[in-house]
Amino acid sequence: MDTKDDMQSESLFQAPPIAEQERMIEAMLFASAEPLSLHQLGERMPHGSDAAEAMVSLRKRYEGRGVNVVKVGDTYAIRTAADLGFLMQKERIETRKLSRAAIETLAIIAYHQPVTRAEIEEIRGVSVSRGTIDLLLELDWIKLGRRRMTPGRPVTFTGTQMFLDHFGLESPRDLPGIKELRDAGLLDNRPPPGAMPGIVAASGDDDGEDWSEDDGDQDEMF
Amino acid sequence: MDTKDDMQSESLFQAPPIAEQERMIEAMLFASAEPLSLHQLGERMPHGSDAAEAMVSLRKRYEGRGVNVVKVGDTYAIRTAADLGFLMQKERIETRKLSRAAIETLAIIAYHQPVTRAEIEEIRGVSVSRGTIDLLLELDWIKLGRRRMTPGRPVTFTGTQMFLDHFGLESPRDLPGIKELRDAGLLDNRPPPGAMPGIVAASGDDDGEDWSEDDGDQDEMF
Amino acid sequence: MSEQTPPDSDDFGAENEVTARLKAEALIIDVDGFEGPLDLLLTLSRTQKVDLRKISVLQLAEQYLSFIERAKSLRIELAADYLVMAAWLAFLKSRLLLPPDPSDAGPSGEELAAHLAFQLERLEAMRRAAARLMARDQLGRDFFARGIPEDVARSRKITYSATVLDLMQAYARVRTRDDFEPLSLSRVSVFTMEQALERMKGLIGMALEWGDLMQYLPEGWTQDPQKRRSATAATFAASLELAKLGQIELHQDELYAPIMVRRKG
Repeated sequence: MDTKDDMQSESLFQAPPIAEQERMIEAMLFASAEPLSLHQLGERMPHGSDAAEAMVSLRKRYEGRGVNVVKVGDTYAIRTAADLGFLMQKERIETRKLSRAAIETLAIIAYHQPVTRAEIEEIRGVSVSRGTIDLLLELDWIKLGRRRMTPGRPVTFTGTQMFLDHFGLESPRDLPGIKELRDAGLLDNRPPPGAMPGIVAASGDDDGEDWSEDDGDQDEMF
Repeated sequence: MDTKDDMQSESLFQAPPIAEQERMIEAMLFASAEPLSLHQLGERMPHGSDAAEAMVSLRKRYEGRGVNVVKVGDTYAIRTAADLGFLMQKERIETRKLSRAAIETLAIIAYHQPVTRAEIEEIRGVSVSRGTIDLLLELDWIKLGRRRMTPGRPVTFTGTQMFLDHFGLESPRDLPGIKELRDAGLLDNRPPPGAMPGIVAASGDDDGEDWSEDDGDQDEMF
Repeated sequence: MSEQTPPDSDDFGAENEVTARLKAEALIIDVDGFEGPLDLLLTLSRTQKVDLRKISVLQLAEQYLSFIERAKSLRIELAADYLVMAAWLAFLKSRLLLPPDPSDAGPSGEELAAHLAFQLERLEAMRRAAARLMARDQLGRDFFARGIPEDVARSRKITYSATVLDLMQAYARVRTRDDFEPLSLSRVSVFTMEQALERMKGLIGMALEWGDLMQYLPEGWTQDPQKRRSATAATFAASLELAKLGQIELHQDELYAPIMVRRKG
């Protein structure tokens, strides 16, 4: 391993030409099945390299080709062009068909993230069945977010990078129709006026009840 | 789907442009789990396509790039350019699953930190091997905490920042409680006997004691 | 979902009634197909064929209530939340129809109706969003990752991986194990009959006069309810045993009166 001094002195005169850097990130992206961040790429390149700059020209190079460089969150990956999917019958991974509840729960988490279980239930009007969250966690499409600082301090759920990668999204902002939904106020967390007992799914409100001592205060919801 | 006749008559005048064919073999070579022969490629392409011709231009396109199209016997594959092999050096990472003992020990430390070895053993009901603790220390997922001010002044273990990073958690408090685990279907839905005060995802400050209250309390059965 | 009674012609009317009933039953039988009352309300609201923002909540409430009525008359089991919703909609309906009571501080009927309309619109919007999401090109179905990822190097580094799910499952496993520990009763608060017999044999020699059996409870076993119960049962059983052996006499004035003991002979 280099010492810090070595790295610094080296970087003063030794960065490879940008075309060469582009080749490097090309090789690394091709080799990896997982998306890689600029940081991860840069770490493996000679000192003084600029992965970001090389990425710009690489992405341009693959525009319109059979494979493209796609951005996933703040990472990059090479993926086949979607219009050529028909050639890949053999590679197709048969995925378990998701239940309607799982699909809706996933969509609600994606569009409303971070969102608590009680909020999901409020939106769907039914309790989230056992195993639905489990399945989405297992698929690595959702993960735990921060706890909500409200009574009961419920855990929240957010989408993952795997989710973005799977659906070919650069960021959650690119979810279809999200801007219209937000503008229409449909992503607001609008509390019900007074009591609406029938609509809030009865379970779930007491999320986290047993793990924290600072609640016992779910009455606020009623 | 077209019938055979349709395809054939179509093929008389409808082969895609060669640039399009090149895109196709590019995508197939990229996505395939094994090298492909011209015959295999041609079979998947629209009739009238000429995989051999498309291959010539694709190989030319990748000359001098970070990855090349190489011939292996009579099949083709995309491979990292030989001079960039050094980039792949760090890549060879063998991922192993943690043993059951290690993951359970880690889980107990995460949920009950700070916690002593004797307490871990009491919760797991079996002794914790030295190697397990060492591995977790080596991975930098746990560290030594304060000594417990009880006879023998045993050391305690707590989770680390690396641990939070690896599991994508903002804080140990974001771990779900027993009730949430149950709701997610991770626990049998049977209610536990009595309260389970030990579930508090502890916090780092000195409340490591709270778990010990949840036993020896079966008197309520009378 | 038309409520009109058929025209008067007998034959025709009867036939029409049958089709109408079959239609209603078809919807009702499908009650399992709905994901709760909100889903049912959304389905009903579609029959109004208007923008959800312009929906008549009053009309919707009536549709829902008549749906529930029909389900009841057909003796179809409805989950509790359907009935809770029915009660709530009946309440909402009365709020919408009656002039507001100035002394009532709660939300107005209009506010409640507006929120219900919002919920329906939001659910509908999330359904559409879910459909659009699933219609997107998906990894492994429409576009693909590298089929042969290359991990070439010689240097081997072992990393251990575990997911948060592994962690949670491990913890759940440990805790569940706790739950199903074999049952063992704590002996601390159990006074055995052998102990009671021993104790009474020692004391009975002095019992020339009738005395309350409860006096024979051991010290320290009379305060704690669990302990007292155990000691009472054991002492009573011991007294029966001693009576059988002819060593003592037992006597009780009436039901629930103190049990009196004295030495025999």
